[in-house]
Amino acid sequence: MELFSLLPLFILLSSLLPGLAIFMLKEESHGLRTGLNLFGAIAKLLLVGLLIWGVFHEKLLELRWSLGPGLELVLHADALSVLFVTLSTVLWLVTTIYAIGYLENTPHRSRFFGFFSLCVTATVGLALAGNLFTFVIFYELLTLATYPLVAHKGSPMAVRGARIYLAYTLAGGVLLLIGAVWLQTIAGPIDFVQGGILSGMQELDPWQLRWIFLLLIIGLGVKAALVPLHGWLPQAMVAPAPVSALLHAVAVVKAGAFGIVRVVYDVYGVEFAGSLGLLAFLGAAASITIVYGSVKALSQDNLKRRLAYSTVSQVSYIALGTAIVGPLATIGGVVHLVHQGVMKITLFFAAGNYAETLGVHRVSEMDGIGRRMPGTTLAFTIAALGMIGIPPVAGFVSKWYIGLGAMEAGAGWWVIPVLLTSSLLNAAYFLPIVYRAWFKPMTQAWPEEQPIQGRWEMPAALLWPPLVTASLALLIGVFAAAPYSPLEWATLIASREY
Amino acid sequence: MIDLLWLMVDALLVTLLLILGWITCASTDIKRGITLFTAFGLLLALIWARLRAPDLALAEAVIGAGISGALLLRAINDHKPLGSSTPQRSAWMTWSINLMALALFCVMSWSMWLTLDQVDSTRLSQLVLSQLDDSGVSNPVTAVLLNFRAYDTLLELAVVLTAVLAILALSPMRSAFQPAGVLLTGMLRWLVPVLIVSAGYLLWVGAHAPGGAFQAGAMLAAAMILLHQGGYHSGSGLNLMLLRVLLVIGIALFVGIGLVMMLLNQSFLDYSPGWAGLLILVIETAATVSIAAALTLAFVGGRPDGWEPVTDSSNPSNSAEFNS
Amino acid sequence: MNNLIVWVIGIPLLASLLTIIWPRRANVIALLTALACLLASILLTYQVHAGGPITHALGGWASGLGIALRIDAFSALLLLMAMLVVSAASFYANAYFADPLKQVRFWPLWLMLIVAINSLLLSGDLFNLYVTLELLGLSAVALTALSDNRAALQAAIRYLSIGLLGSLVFLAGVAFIYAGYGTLDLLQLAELARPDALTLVALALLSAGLLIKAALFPMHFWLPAAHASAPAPVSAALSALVVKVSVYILVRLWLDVFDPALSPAATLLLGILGGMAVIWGSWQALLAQRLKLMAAYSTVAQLGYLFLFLPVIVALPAGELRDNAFGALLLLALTHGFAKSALFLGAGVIQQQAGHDRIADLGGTARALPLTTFIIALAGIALVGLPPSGTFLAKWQLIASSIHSQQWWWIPVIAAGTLLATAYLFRVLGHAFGPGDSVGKVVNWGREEIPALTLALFASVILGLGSAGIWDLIVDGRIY
Amino acid sequence: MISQQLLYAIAGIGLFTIGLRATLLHQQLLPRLLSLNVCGAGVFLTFIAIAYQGPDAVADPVPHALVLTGIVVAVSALAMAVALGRRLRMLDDE
Amino acid sequence: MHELLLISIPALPLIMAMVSLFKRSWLTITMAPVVALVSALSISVDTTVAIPWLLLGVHWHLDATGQLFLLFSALIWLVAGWYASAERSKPIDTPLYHCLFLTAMTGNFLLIVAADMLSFYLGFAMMGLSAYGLIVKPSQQARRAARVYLGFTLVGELALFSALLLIVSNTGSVLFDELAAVHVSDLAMALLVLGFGIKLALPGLHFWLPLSYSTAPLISAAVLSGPMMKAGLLGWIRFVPTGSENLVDWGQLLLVLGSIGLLLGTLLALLQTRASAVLAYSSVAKMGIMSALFGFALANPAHAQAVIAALLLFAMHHLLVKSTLFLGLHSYRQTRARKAVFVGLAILALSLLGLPLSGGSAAKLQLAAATQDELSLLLSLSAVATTLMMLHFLQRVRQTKPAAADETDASIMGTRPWAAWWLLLPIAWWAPFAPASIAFDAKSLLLIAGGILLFLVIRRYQTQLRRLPVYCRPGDLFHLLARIRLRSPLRYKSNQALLPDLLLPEQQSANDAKSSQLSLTTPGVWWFVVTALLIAALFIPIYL
Amino acid sequence: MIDLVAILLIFVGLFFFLSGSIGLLRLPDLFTRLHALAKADNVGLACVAVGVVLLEASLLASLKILLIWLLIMAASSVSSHLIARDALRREQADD
Repeated sequence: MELFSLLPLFILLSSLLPGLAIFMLKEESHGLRTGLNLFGAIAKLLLVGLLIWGVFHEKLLELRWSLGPGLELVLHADALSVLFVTLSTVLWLVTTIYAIGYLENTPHRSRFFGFFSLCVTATVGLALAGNLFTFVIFYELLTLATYPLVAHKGSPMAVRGARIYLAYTLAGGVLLLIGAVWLQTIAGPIDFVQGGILSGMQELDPWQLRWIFLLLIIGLGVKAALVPLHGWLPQAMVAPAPVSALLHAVAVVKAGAFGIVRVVYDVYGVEFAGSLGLLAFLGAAASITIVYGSVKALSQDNLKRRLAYSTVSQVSYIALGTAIVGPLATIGGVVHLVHQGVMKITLFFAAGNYAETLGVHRVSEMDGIGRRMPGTTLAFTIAALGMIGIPPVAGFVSKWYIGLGAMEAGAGWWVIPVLLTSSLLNAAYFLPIVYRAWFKPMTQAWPEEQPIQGRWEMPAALLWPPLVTASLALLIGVFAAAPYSPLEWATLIASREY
Repeated sequence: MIDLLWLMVDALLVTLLLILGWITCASTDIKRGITLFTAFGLLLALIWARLRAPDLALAEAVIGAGISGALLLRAINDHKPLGSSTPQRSAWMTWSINLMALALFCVMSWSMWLTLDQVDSTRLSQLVLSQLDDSGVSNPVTAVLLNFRAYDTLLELAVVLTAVLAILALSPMRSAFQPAGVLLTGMLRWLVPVLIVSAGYLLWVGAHAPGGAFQAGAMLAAAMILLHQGGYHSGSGLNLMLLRVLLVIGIALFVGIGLVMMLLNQSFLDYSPGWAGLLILVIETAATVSIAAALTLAFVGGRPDGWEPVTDSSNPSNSAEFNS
Repeated sequence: MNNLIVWVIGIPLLASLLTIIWPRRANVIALLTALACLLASILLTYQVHAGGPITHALGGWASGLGIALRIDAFSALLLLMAMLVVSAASFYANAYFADPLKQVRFWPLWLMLIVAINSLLLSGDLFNLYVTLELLGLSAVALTALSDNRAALQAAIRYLSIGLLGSLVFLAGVAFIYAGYGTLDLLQLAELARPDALTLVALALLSAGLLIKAALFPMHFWLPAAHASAPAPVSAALSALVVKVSVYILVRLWLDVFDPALSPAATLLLGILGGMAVIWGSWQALLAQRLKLMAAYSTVAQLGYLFLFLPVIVALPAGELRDNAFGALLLLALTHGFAKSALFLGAGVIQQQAGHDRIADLGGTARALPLTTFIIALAGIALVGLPPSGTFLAKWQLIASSIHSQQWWWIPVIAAGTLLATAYLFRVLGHAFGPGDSVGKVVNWGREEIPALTLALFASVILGLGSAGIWDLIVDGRIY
Repeated sequence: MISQQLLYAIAGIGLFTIGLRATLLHQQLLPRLLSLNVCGAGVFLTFIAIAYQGPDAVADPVPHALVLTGIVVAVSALAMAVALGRRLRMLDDE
Repeated sequence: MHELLLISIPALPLIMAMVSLFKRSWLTITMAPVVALVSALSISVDTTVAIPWLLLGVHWHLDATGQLFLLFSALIWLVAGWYASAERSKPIDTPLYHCLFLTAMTGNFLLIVAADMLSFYLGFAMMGLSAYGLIVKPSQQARRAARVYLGFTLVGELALFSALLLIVSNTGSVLFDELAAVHVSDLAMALLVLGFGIKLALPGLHFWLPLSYSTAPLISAAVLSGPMMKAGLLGWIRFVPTGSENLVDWGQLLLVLGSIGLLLGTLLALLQTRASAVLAYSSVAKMGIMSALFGFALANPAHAQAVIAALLLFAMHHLLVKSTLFLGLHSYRQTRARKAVFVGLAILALSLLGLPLSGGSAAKLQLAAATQDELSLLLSLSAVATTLMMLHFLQRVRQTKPAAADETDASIMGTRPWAAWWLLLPIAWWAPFAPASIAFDAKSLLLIAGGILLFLVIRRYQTQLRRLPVYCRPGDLFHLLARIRLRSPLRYKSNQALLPDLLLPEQQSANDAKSSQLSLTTPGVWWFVVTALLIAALFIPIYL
Repeated sequence: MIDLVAILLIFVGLFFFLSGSIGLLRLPDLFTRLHALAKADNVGLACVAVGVVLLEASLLASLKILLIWLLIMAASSVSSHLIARDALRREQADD
């Protein structure tokens, strides 16, 4: 088989094999485990680089493996999947470094990093999935790999949170499965085809397609935390910081959003979905989630829970972007996939640092934290500004494109108010944190303060990741129009979709 | 006229059988039940004879009535109800089971009545009789048992062996009987040789007349049981290895011959033409011995001491570490 | 080796005899036999794949008179799965029964169980099925009674009495068939079958007997007690094979032999019972306090799934769609076999190390017995039907077939079953990951855990990825 | 008039249902075993009734062989059940 | 070369902001405005530079208005920067303040040089948000003022954002020059008015200004009132195509709003007790006039260009004077030589009044000429109002106590800011006009005299008005609204997940295996039922 | 003729069997019943055996029937002795 078509498999293996190897390691062998982790991450990064080059030059990157009649495992790299793969690979590298620092001298690390790599394998597999069947498989694998991570601490709260997480995601998974099977029975094996495979088939009964779309969206909506199905996200905040960083900013939540993008663009085709009146429903759900998530975030005092609700609302931008028919909105939705990932992961890193170094969990305890931990708070501020949509940082770009796309598609009259209210609400719950951190004097002593060793406010492995991702967010924002930037890539995707 | 008479006899037999069956099942006192059951077995043997199935009559008499009866009688004191009155089933439950049983009876007999006369009644008998001569034996039942459907018999022996293995695994031997009165020992001294001889006779006659391995085996077991009851406790003196071989010889020979035949001819248990009769006899003798050993062990109730390699402490303590 | 089909039955039978004569070396004999049978079943499956179904007329007699041993794709794959489970359980038992007393009692009965399973899978004659069912029942009861405590014995007695009743009802069915058709060979029956009153009553009796033995929903009361109280390798074999084999006969009778006589209403009834079994079994598993009891109830549930297939297969038109559904039924049976035996073996390890298997006190198991927890997790994935496992593909196909055959109502049952299965499985894992140290400091790789691991891997990974072979074996490898 | 064959067959079915009913009703092991044997006898009777070809003709040997096997199987099952009951009683006594 | 300079205008302060986080010195804070000043003077007009890869494709150019704005804003940023670097008191002398000072400067310069709407919006947002850091002081009251400012700025920004969306979606491109030809929709116009109106403190949107100016450090107030405020005006000039006809009614609206703003500003200014508050309200008034003038330009597009030009000059003049006044007030508080400073302040006030021979009067003349005397009433009224306010201011200044001892150590005050201020004075006096073009105008002299007279009359009555109602304190409307506590609508205590544990039941005591009694009856019944159903099901097709 | 005598003998045998059964039902306690059964049935059996021998021509068959009679005689006597002894021992144990 031509080497290039094996590339997706190599990318999958580059995190699967180290993961399995780490499982075997004994608890004490730190060096080997860290080495394996980093080797896996860097190897994957290089392979993804090759992948980008391949996709850019229209090389055929596909691998098929038959599991039974009509059940084919397909790994296929197209522009959309490359975007998501790059995002998860880069952020996995950063989060691994952060996790190594964060979990210093804690128990069960082999188990943690094993499942950590499995989770990323699942995410990458999900991104590279070539047909709906493979997508459903990796979607369920992701749930499996993330359950032990959420329950890692083993405290009753963690186990309860994990259980609720599992209940939601598996219920969603079952609905997705039923939808996928139903679709496959009436329309044959569903391959992801640019412009949507169903738009070609006219003889299908529209009402069945609507019901299937509803099932698929509910199934994916659980992970994408659309409103009624978002209950698990705040509960899953009991997980350790790197977990909530990678999973709830990049892997799990994005998997759902990515799924929605795939279903709308590559299964139904956006015009066909529009003609069926599905996008209005999706848009409404997304808008409600955006506003609801922000409003709920207002009232949360626990920092990570507030970030969780903000994730709930931010992820629905992607859904909103996909719900609007038009290249610009697509670009906005797809690019937000990357931007939100980068910004949210910085916020979670920062939250993790606050919890780890000063034992600060609640926003009310964050007075004057800027002085004590300037680096982390700077990163937090940049990311927070990005989330609100202030220009230099990446968040603005996607809001701008979604807005423009909405105007262009004539849906501006409800999309713009949603964007505005959500930006305002974002500001309402992010700026007080920034304002407390920088401008309020330190009122009472920190709950559990770790002494400062060495020159920096905390160990390097904990300090640098947020700074790196914050600067990444800033760079993506500032150099949005640069050749290999996510925005350019999103435009490439949009151009191929329409 | 004659068949009217026969019909009356049959009707009498059937009603007697049904009544006896009903009483046996419905009896609450276990002793009464078992005696009725033995009587039921004997009546059934009579009916087999009436229905032209002499082999079965023999087998029923020896195994159905004899051995089963003996086992049950021996087990009576093992199963004294623990004094707890069994929870009475609600009337509704009993009533519904009776009704359902009746309905099942009607459906089954209706369907049997519908088809029994249309179907040509010969079924497989013509086929068996036509192939009888090259089956090596003249008694059709033995031919079917040990040649045509020899595989069934093999598995049946396996079933017996499994039952015995379970009994051996469960508990040690029962305590032996005290030596019985002089009268019984006297009779035994006469009766046991007669039994052994007649068992041999039954085994031999099986080839061309009703008889065969199972009836002979059961007869032999009856002899052993009588000895056991007479106080000749064979537990201690018995050479264990011999007992093991006895248990195993029946199936071992059967399978051995079957495999050898398979290697010679093209399928399992396919006796080469001349040898069928002899081979069947060899198998039958081995089977008789195995069955006798098995049934005796069943009656005796468990493994003779020394059967298990380690201390035969039958107390469940050593299995403490290994509860359910 | 042309008539492997006989050696598969002959070898364990001879071995069982050998273990009686030579008790000290029983375990070596048994292990060798298990491996030999495994090898034989692999070769057999290959032969079936290459040359199609094999028939072996015992004693060389014509099929009506004598008994024929038959093997086709369906029975070959089940045989292969059985031998794999049996070999793994044998290696596991070798390490599990530390006390030589137990070893001596265990091996002969265990080999007899193997004989029963093999002969049942290969038998092509109705009365022979009765004898093998009886042999299976007795050896299963004997093995259950091996754990020698009050609960086990009561369960064994109850299992024996209901098993005997089932066999007798089956025998009555055989009698009716013989009355109606005059022959006992399944292949001949398949040709002669006609939907008249006697045949239907006979089929009803046969099925009623088998439903008891297969523990379908209302008649499942004996299974949880028996499987939970039996020793671990035995309950693994019971759940994975003994109950499964009775379902095999039922499916064989309903789909192959008496197919023309079938009515969709009857299969619908079985389907409904299957659905109730799925829901009730999963619910009880969720409430079960002990791990093995939970596993037993999950067997009841998983068998329910097998029965769900019947109405769907009957409703589908013959040809590609029906073969897909049949392939999925087979895949589900195989995967459940592996997964359930792995789960029971894992539970056995926990039972021995912790001295109990109460789910509430499983705290710290993940730390003390990491490999066993991994095994239970893998088995759980296969039981629930999550992606890497064969069950996922089977459920995918089941939903697809039920949509094809316009029987929508099975889908919510499957969904509810899957979710309940996740609930009771991850309840266990939740406790295992939780705090506590009731299992003490055990982190070694016991010899016992490796066979369980291979079984679990078979269930969730190998069958998940390599299951394409089953479907193309089904297409040409069927006798009927 | 109904033939002997049918009479005995229906008698057999009768015994079968009597045994079945009793097995399900009895609580204790021994009465249940009795009923099981009666039920078995019923089935065997049906079998032999089918084999009966009238007073003069030779009866069909196949059912005879089957019933013989059935009887031996029944007795081994009985022996095992009795042994189980005895072991349970021994455990209860301790 | 010119492109490089043009790029350096916004880039340099940004770099300096980063540097200032680590090393604070007067050099870092003043170098950027100096370069901007030099480039404003040296770069030839209409040099444009396009950087495709930065942000979403960036276009910068320096046109005439931009040059004018850049020149004077840079001047003020320079002097304010000097003051800030010399300042030793706590809130200003921190790296954070310097960094935010420079970021605000970056935003302002970017705003000026922006040729495309996105860079303009980026500049506007940076300037607005970083100004928050300049306002805030540890005191609770200052923090509240800063919060109010932030709220308003955010609303303003979002309004601008949506206006941008509307405009770009129908013009298709982001450049300003292509904007002129296109008709701006009413909704976009309303949003623009709201967005920049907040910056220009139109009445109703103004109460953040006095609140923050009166509590903020005076240097920040200087910068805020000067370049930042005028940015709002620049925004209007850039975004609103003055030539088109359909904006006439918008023009009238602005005219009315402007005049109301003037009256309101003046009235409240007179009621204030603190000097900075007076200055704040005078800015509100002045901004009122400017928006009125802009409205006038919109109202009659014929001679919009001339009016805009005059308005620009007037704005520049006001920018210079107001900032210098604030800086003067700051140094008045700091230095012992209060007399000299007071004189300086007085001179500046006179220039603002439009005393003949001063920049103010020249601006007024220009305006009168441009508006063909249609607004003469308004202009005269503004002259009188300014006089009143300035006099009141000077009176207030005389009464302000010197700041706390540690802030007034003159020695450290050093000569540099002192000298810078005095240098700035003449420039502020003459501002955008070349000295030659100043003509003598009797009419304005008369107005000033009237104003002084009126002031004296008011001063006599002012003693009775000692107890002022609460809403007269700076940020009047805010205090009214403060009573309404805004409860967050959805704050409910339980943050349980939507699906509590009902899904996963805990340990119910399921009875152990029910095998204790061996009964088969109940299961037997079930078995019978199933068999009966089976038979029935099998028989259905035959008899149906 | 021989058949007539045989049938007569068989009827006499049956009569003895009947009396034995009636004795079993009517007699009050164990010992008397034992007595009745053992005696009556043996005699009955003898008559029936002779009757059948008369019907049955072959020597071998008659010898077998004779052997049967002897065996039953021995068995019934020994078993009734055992039952009586056991009942006696149990009665002494009771009082």
